[in-house]
Amino acid sequence: MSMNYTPAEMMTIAAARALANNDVCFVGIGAPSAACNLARLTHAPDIVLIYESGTIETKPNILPLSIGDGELCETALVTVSVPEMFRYWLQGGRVTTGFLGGAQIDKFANLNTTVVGPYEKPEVRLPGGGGAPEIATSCGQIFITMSHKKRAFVEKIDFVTSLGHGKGGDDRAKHGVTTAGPTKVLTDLCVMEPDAKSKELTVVSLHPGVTREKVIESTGWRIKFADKVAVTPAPTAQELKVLRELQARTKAAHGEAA
Amino acid sequence: MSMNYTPAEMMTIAAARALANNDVCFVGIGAPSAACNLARLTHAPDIVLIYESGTIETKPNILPLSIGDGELCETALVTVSVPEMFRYWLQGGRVTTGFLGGAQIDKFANLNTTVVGPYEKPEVRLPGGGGAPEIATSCGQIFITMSHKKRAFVEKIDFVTSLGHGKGGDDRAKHGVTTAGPTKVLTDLCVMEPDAKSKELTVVSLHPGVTREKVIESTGWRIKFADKVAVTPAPTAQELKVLRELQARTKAAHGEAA
Amino acid sequence: MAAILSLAQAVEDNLKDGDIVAMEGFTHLIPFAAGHEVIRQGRKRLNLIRMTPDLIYDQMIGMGCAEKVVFFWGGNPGVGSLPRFRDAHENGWPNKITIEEHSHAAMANAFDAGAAGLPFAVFRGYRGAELKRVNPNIKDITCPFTGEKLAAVPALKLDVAIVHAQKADIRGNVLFEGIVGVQKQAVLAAKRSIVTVEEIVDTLEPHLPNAVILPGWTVSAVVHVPGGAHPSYAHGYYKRDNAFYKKWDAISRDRDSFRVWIGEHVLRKDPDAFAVHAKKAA
Amino acid sequence: MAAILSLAQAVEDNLKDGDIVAMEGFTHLIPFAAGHEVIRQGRKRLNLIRMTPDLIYDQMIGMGCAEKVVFFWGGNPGVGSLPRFRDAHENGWPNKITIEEHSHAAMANAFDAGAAGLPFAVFRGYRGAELKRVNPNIKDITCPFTGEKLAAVPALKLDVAIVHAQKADIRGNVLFEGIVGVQKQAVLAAKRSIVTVEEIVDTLEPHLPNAVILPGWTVSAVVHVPGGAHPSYAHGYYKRDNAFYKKWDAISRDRDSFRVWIGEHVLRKDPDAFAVHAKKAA
Repeated sequence: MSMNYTPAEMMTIAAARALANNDVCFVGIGAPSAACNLARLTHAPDIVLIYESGTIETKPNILPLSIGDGELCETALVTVSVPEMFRYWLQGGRVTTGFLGGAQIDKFANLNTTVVGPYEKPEVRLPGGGGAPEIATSCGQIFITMSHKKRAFVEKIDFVTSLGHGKGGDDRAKHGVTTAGPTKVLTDLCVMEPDAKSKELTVVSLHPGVTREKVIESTGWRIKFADKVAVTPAPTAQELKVLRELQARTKAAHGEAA
Repeated sequence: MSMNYTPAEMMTIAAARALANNDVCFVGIGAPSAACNLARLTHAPDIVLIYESGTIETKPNILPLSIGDGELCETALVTVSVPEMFRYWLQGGRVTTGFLGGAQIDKFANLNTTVVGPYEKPEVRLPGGGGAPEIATSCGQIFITMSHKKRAFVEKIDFVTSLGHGKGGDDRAKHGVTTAGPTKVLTDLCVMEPDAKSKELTVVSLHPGVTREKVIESTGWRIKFADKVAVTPAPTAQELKVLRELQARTKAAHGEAA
Repeated sequence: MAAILSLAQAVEDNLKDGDIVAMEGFTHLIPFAAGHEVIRQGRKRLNLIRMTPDLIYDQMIGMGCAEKVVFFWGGNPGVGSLPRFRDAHENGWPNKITIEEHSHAAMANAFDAGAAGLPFAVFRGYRGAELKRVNPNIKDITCPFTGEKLAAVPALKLDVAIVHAQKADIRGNVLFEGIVGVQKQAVLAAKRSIVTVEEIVDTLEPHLPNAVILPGWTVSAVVHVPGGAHPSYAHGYYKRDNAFYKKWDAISRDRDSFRVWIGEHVLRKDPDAFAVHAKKAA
Repeated sequence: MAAILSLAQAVEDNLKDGDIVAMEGFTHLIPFAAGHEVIRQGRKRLNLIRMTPDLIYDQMIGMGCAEKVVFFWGGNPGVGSLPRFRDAHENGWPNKITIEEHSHAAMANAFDAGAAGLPFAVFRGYRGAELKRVNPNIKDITCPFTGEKLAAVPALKLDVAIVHAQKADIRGNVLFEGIVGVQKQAVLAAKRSIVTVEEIVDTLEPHLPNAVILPGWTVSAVVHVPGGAHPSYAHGYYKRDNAFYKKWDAISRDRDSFRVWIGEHVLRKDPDAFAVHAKKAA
């Protein structure tokens, strides 16, 4: 069994494992797309993947570069208009799990993908929220995948693009939101889950070879650890093989178009 | 030129003539359907006919028995869902002319297709408003076709299913309605139009052979006549031929299914 | 993923006495076979939603399945009235029913809002119309940007939707074609759903990306009932039986003749009886 | 009925300085040829609406066509940012632009409400999200039946919609296939519209009753521009030029290289230049 894998691969594989065969996923581009398709190609063959482009139950053979790639439509059961996607499918409550990421996250899993600095005079203008504000509140639960860096895991995010657990405790519900919100944050170092009561993100599993110190120094707040912290099982040979083949096919296909 | 025609044929032909080649019509079953298709088969080949079933730009070869007949879909440019029909097409303001009729009409062309008698304890329970409440206010203008009978043309209707000119004058606009409303009432005796100021229905044309007295005795209010009352041109041989062929085809097709 | 069941099983598993149920189909694809099964199983106190009650609800109302009917047009298209609906509403036979009456636009918007998971629908409707006076489920709402006053109705939230479609595949994905009405919206607005179909195929071919398709995981049960929309029709399969619609008037006008007809054509039959209508036009 | 025109004529007839315009297409069917024509005709002060500004608006903004941009995600998908959009917004080059920022759901609903002739859209959105604080076009609205508080945004009301589609027939009826985004809604929300197409055919065959079709009388002008969506793609015709999307980053990052590219590929070209992209994949 090969133990040569990158932290990014570990993150994607950990995210894939968190998905079940009967999940209906709202998928973003990048790591979430890789994780969802890896799940589909391994333990969750019936998982339903929906992209914001209106492509429902899509089974791409390569990872899309954008959420509107042709591959998504060609392999989908059906493609609906974007208003229908948001009205009947996301808002209609048909998605069990949504994926999000961002430039900044705080200890209650609120996310920022809008600006670094003040909104009117940003230091860095990011692309914007995309579908996140409503994905964050309409999906049954949210998984967040992000590279674990101190400048991303911050005490206070500059802009709340999408609601996580708000100010913690029952603050999410105070916004009239009834869905579970972020239940897992999967990084390249560890897996975090919100504390049952305070909703503060807590490390529940460290990826193989990652120390507590590494997580602490990569996090901008005083990160908490669960009473029992597990070690994430290392990627299996099969997981790595399927993921790498998927990425190789993707690279070849996107290169071809050049 | 044949002068043998029925009052109902005259009504249908008068209604067909009132339509223009660039009209977009929202069509009900019965006389309106015959009039619209007669127009399409004579002077208005490009007229666009839309039925409430979501069938857009339909060109039925026979008249439908219901607004959801297969013929309408088979000959339509496209068929949309019923919510889309009402939201994007009718409410979207894309219909120039809507057709309505009813069990009762008053002098301001308000219509009743709901109940005769009080709503809670009706003397006669009619099928109901159908699409009329919104057709009446969303189409650019409304043509009404009804058989001219004293019990239908009444001083006061029992229930306002759909708004015509309300209480007259600018009452229609007071309901927040900006469309023209009923601009023509075409019966088997005459053509009426609302007075420019009072909006009271006024006879502008009598069908050949119909006397003022006949119209007066067939109307439940003191009907007014325009300063100059025209005589409706009699049906041409061509109009009658096309209408009768259409109705013969319809009869044969609906009999066939028996 | 939808379960592929017998009609009796599908109705037994998914429809309870007192449920809010829509059995939709716009002239086209009306799920008559399912309506007959509901009668055979003797469901009571149903809150029946349909744009136009049509013969299917006339039959169910006459057999005492209904407590309430929500509708916008209660006639027999091109023929006349619905005698059993009127007898129940006006004379309480076989039981009293209440009605909630809307416009076509209102119900279309209410189905749409139900599918969209919204609590209410907004539309430019009912202006100057008297239904607003007699139906408390029609309210005003003001645009927060322009101040324009619009109409609001509650979204339709169904316990069960029952519809008929042309095809399903073995995973329960359902294809609708032709006049599609509010069938998709009804299923998406419902907690549970039954779809009867003309055919069950391995896969829905050819692949049409924008067809009207419901994924199997949005449907509770799929049932193979060829001819199951008769006397309504199935685009691409068989035509509407207009003659039966005309004949219904005489059958339904009289309580006894109605009961005799139901005895013969519903109570002593099963869903296979519909196959003859599919075959007739094939 | 739509007029079948040259692209230059269609843009000249339908797009004025200062117009509110949406040039839509969701990754797929982005009307690049039309965007280049707008640049050649030197339109100014446009209020540019697009879900994702993409390269098409980056090019137009860089050439000074824009006064305002309404969007929900302003990046180059899978690549990075839109340098000209950022330079205009942050540094006022070549002119200052203002932005109005929404979520994807908000814009989808706003297009839908525009097509439906409503003044505003209602959705369950922006809960706990900070855009509400900085965008005055996001308000609360309360359900009159349940008391639930929802979000409202103004409907999009466009002067002009410009989209690309696969096919039109000689009467100007337009067929969209694949990822259809909000193209139909944009045209229906606009006073005037231009549709560039890969092909003009006699009739849209085969007859698919529920296809995504806009009747010719809802469209102002249809223009035959094969390849007109390049570097975006046309389902059934040619693929997305992902390599060009990646290359754009370097072209656009620098004001001079951007202007050189526009001079060579836009100002000194005409719509026929797009045909090569259609041919390449045929």
